[in-house]
Amino acid sequence: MDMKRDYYEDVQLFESNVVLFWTVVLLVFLFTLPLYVPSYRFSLFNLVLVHVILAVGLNILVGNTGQISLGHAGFFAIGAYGTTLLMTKLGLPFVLALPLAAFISSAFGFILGLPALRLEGPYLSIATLGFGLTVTHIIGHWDFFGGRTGLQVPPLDLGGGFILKTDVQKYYLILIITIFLVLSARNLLKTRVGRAFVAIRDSDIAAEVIGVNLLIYKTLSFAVSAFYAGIAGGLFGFVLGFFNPEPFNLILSIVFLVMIVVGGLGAIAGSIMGATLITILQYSLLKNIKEVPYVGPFMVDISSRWFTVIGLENLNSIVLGLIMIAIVIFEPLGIYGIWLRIKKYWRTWPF
Amino acid sequence: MLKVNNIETWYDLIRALHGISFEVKEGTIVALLGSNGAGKTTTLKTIMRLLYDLREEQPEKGTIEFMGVRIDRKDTEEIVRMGISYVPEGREVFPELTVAENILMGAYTRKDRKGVKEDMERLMARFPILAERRNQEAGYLSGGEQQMLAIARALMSRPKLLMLDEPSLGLSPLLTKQIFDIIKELNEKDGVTILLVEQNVNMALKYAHFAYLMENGRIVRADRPEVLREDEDVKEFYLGIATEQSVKGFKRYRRKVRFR
Amino acid sequence: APGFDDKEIRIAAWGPQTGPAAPWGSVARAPAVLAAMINEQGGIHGRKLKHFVRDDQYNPAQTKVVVKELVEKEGIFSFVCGTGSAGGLAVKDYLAQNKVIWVGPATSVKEYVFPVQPYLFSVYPLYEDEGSILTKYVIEKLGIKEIGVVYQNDPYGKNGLDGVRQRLDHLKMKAVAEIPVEATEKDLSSHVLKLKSAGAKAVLMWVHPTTGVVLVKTAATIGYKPQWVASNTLSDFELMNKISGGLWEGIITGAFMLPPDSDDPRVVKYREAAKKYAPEERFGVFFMAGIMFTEPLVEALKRVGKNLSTEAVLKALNSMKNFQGVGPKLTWSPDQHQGSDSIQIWKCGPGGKTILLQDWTVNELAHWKKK
Amino acid sequence: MYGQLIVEGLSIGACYAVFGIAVVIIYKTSEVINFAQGEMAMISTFVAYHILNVYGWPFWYAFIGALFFAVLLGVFIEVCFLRPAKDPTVLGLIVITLGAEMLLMGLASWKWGAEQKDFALPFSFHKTHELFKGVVINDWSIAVFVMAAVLMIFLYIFFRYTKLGVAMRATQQNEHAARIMGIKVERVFSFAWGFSSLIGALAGMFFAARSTLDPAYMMEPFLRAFAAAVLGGLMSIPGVVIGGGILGILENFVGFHWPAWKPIVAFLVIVAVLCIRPSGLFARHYEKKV
Amino acid sequence: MGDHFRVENLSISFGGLKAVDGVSFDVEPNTIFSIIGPNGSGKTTIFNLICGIYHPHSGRIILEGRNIVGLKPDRIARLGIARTFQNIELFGNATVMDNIMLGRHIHMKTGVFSGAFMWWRGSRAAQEEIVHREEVEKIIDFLDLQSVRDQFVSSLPYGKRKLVELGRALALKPKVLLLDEPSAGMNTEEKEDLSIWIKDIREDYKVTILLIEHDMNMIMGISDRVICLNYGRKIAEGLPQEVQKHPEVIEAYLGEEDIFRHA
Ligand SMILES: Nc1ncnc2c1ncn2[C@@H]1O[C@H](COP(=O)(O)OP(=O)(O)OP(=O)(O)O)[C@@H](O)[C@H]1O
Ligand SMILES: Nc1ncnc2c1ncn2[C@@H]1O[C@H](COP(=O)(O)OP(=O)(O)OP(=O)(O)O)[C@@H](O)[C@H]1O
Ligand SMILES: [Mg+2]
Ligand SMILES: [Mg+2]
Repeated sequence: MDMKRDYYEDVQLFESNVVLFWTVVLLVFLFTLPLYVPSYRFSLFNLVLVHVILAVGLNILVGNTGQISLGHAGFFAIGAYGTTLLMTKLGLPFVLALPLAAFISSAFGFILGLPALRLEGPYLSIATLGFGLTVTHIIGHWDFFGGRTGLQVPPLDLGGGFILKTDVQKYYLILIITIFLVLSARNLLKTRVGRAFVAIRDSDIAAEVIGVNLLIYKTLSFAVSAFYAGIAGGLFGFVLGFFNPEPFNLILSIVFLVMIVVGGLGAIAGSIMGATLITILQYSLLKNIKEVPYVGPFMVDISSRWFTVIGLENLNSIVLGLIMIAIVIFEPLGIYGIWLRIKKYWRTWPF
Repeated sequence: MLKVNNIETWYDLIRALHGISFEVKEGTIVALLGSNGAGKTTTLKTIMRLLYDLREEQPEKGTIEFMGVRIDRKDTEEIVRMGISYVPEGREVFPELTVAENILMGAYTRKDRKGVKEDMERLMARFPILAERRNQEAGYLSGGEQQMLAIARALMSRPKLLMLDEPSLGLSPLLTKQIFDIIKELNEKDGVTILLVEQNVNMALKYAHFAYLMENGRIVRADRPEVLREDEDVKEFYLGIATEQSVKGFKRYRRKVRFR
Repeated sequence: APGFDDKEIRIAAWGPQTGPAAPWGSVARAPAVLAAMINEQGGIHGRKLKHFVRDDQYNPAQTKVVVKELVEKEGIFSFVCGTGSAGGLAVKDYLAQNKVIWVGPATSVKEYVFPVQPYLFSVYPLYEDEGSILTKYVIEKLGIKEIGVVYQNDPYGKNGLDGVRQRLDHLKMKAVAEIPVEATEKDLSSHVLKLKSAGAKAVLMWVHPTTGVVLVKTAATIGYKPQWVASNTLSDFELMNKISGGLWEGIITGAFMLPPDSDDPRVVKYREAAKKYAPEERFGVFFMAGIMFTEPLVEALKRVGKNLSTEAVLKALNSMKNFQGVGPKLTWSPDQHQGSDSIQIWKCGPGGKTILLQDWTVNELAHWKKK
Repeated sequence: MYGQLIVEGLSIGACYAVFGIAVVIIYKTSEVINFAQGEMAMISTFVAYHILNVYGWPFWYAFIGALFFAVLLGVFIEVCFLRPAKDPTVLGLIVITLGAEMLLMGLASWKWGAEQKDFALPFSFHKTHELFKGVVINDWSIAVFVMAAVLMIFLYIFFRYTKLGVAMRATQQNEHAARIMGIKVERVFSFAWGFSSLIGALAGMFFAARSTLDPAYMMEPFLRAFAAAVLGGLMSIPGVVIGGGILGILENFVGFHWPAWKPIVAFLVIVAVLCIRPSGLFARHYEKKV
Repeated sequence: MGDHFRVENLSISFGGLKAVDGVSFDVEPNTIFSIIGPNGSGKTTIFNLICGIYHPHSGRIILEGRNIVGLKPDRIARLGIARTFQNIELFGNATVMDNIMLGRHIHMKTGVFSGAFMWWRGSRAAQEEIVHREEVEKIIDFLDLQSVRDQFVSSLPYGKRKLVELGRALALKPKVLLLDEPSAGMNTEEKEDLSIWIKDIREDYKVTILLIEHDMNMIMGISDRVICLNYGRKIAEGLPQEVQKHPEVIEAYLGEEDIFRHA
């Protein structure tokens, strides 16, 4: 009985050499991506990465702490506007403006966390939804924020006149930030704070009785999640170059929620997969199907017979809706669940 | 009346029941005993087909017959309508319905309004504490009160077969006795057949006509209570009459060593 | 890719084809009809026009993705139309960097033309000018002094409001009510009651068509009957009259092209073509606007001749003087890319027929031309 | 003016309330907020439009046809999309309704195009009756009031005193236990979805008559109705109706004095109310006992 | 009166119902103090009052000379009171290990930043994790939970879950441990094991135990003092044997027949 276990095993970054190997492979692939993919794809990839950051943060709140949020577009907007305005109005450098904006966003997260102390389910969703709407509404009514016209984003200056211009250059910056934030989230969830979040989700009474302060941890969860959304928003501004309040609408908040549910609640890998899949599908699934040889004319024919040809683009939302439904129906844990199954299958293969 | 034939049940990749067969004869009280995690609850749930949403084909193998009809592929609702009533583990009352509404839900399958009313009054008389709390949300009842409510609710459907999962759980000694008396009375007066899962083996063996012992998802003994009561193993592990004190003592010693 | 070769010239438009903003989408599809017409006649100096439409759901993030893909994968010579101001502002610098021309954005955004963007040529009259001209008409021709304004809370609405104010300031008057509205609002009783209680006898609207319909319907329920005056966005009388249940009759709007139901041969030609190449499309104001925004590009391509290049087309566009298709007279110069300064005034007649109240009018108060 | 504001506020509020009731019925049986509710109503209204304009049948045929379609649609969505979900979480179910929303919205836009359509009811808003001096009420509002009142009374009694009504509540609280009671849970769900879709379609047609009909026209009313339902307390039918009324009046008053704040005032007030009463105005807050 | 742990004149009512009505008792350090009483007599409610889930309408609860009434549950936990629940309140979607680790929450310090920066073995968070995991592993060993260490608690059978809950409460290293029907759902053998464990816990952890039970064998076997409640009021107090013979207790709680032959 004196065989001493090494408990660091439980929490270390790479559980085994296999994991380490595949992680390195993945990283090498991500960093060499511009070699294989044409550069115009990178505005989409940048969006994917931004959404990954946000989804990881949102999953901490929704998946791990069990608090629903329909207002994350609001934090996203605070991040975007905060970063841009801190740079243009106060002349702060990017490296300061981005984290500062994220902290502002997380302060708002803290405030929103306060009513969340007593609310749950749909009541909480309406409160957060109201928050999201209010943020964009105020931004849209205040000329300081560029009103409805929007804001021009300044050049992405990393300091010392090192300016990132192209999408590929921005991709590297965002990729590094994403990797850092994803691993931080994973660390956080493995330690005390992360466990306290899970405790609140599963039974808040029991959590309190073992000494978890609900006030602190619920608001903290909102704040952490809003911090991620803030960083994501700040980067989103640079991906776009120009933005107005319009994109930060309720639909976006809902799409974020869809990403993590479809990806897998409470799983970091799930958020990554969900954000990637949903973003890519949203932007490219069955788009311009009319121009595809063979399939296009066939669909046009069907459309003109039973539907309308001008509405053919809606196939995107129809099929995306069906995919969402199918994933949730067949795997309650989302894509992450499917992934686990594949892994399990391969482990026992060929038996 | 109820015939369970070699059933197997799986939780995802874990097999919880390894081919269980037993029979409940009409008009008897049958006890299903066994230690923690033996699979008693799983057996009852399989009979009620409550594990359906885990896996469609549940039980995976084997058959279950009730009054000569196969029910292992029938829906829970239909099984209930055929006359099986079930008191689940952990009460499972409707927390935000009042006590009265909870009891009424027990009679959901019944059509005779007058009979339902009478039965309800009879039960209320039996459990005066429920009568007192009539219009309170059931979720606010104490643990034992909820247990009473769950039993009362199950009785409302006037079942042919009543399956109870640890009915004495959390009840005071006095009430435990009363519950067993009620079970006995139901069995003798109303001719209700009873399948009983119990940890309180003393009590169960006192009231049952026949008992099955389960271990790790298998049935290991089946006999009349009188016989089981005299069995050495049963005595030691289930009735708590340790024959070899030293074994226990050793166990305790070992644990203490490890703990320090 | 330069966006053209010996056989074809590739043009493209983005616009919402799906989602809540999809009603605006027909503008982006219309150039295909013009392209088909031209191609049938053998193209422009032997080159056919190829038109791409991309759905961006009115979301600048999507606009950026689809525009980059078009430019870098398909190779686009020039964009036309292009709906949605945020999307346009997000890509205009990118287009300029890649030397892609953009003619006739389907919105009037001041940032597009002030200061001059070398690759961007605007057709759309400024909402400000429209506001000023309409207000003048209401005060001088209709003799109404109590004017209320309902404006959408965005650049479109606010520029319209500025135009009204410009005219009223000039006349030393004041609007009796100025009410902002969000495009998504569906219940406008309080807005209408406020107009009524302010005593507005004419109400000018820079709003979404649906908002306009709800306003008019709501006013009818409480028996409030001002003279409604609206921006050109609400001048699709066939549609508006139908969806307002006939209440649109008598409403006055601004407009910047010939009515789609006109007998003018230029319009008839397009209407016939639309029937042939896009039978499903309703030939309404938005659809025809899409054609109109493309006309000047086609004209410039024709003027350049066989030796096509971006520089040549830019030169042709920059030297365009008083060109008139179905829209207003267009004049561009290297330091002025706001092409039009005039609008017409229409009135909705019985059954959604268009009545021309006032032909092309210039806003004499416009200060942008003086600069 | 204020009299008229109140009448207008109440009538739009009643319309929100009717739609909110549709939301609540599904919530009461399955704890799911149905985000497809608006689109279900939208597509049902489009069916009525289609019957009227393409087949040219009289209004009442179209009306009944649309309601019938709505019931089928509700049941269809429940049976095909929600029921097969294995071991679902509430959020999972919500995502399914979101998927259904996108599906329906896409289908409607594909079939009927994105352009606005007209849809009229026989209850015209042109026809007005004077209540007091200077305060008028129109037929549309009267019809909405009647509809809201009838639904409220009927459903209040239904959920409180009928066996099926109590069974629906029981199903929400504990689906497994409900099965054990012999409640046909599947049927309860189908019933709830069908019924809710029917009520939603009713409200949808009234909304369409007030504004215009297009594939996106129910998004905003859905949000308001959801808000009204939460304000009233989601579990309480009279609460929803009163919540709708409060919301309508509040929005109209704020809209009259500070139009710029109208779109969000409802949400701000609701957050304030929820801070004090975490389960809305009229529902009792159940705190789990340990 | 001792100042270790004491309850004075505690009362609470729900609506018209007096769930706890003027109950007082005094617990000596390092003893096992049992509370019995018919169903609905207010036992669990007393626990809820002690750990701050409900606030009493009157009365005081003294822990080491300090009145803890009005404090929030997490404060009370930090002062050294841990409990288990009658209906099991575990964190179902976490492993046994994590559940018990959560019991160490108040003894750990890792915050958001140090947690997020757990990049290598020497980092503060990792060091703390290692130390506390060792503690937890001892408890897992003690309660014989090795075999289910990494399982999710939602898939454990009832009896095992009760043990995990006990382990979680132990991990707090409390001064006072409240156990609400810990033996419910266990068979006789397991109950005996549990009795031994509870005694061990008292000795090894030097903890005061308040125990609610319906199993008279267990009560008689391990408690130092017993009180009996009925309708929220204390009807008897004393040594186990005394209470067992108390006529009111017999009438309200035990019933006439002697079914505790093995006591
Ligand atoms: N949801 C589940 N997922 C996975 N395994 C489960 C699940 N429920 C039960 N099991 C496993 O199935 C086996 C039988 O459990 P069951 O609950 O039937 O036991 P039991 O005899 O009723 O025990 P108890 O007396 O504690 O109630 C146990 O080993 C348990 O771990
Ligand atoms: N939050 C509450 N609201 C209303 N009534 C309550 C509440 N909590 C407890 N009660 C009532 O107070 C009484 C005492 O409940 P308590 O849970 O303390 O009983 P108990 O002694 O633990 O019983 P058991 O042995 O059955 O667990 C019960 O009648 C219960 O209905
Ligand atoms: Mg069991
Ligand atoms: Mg209790």
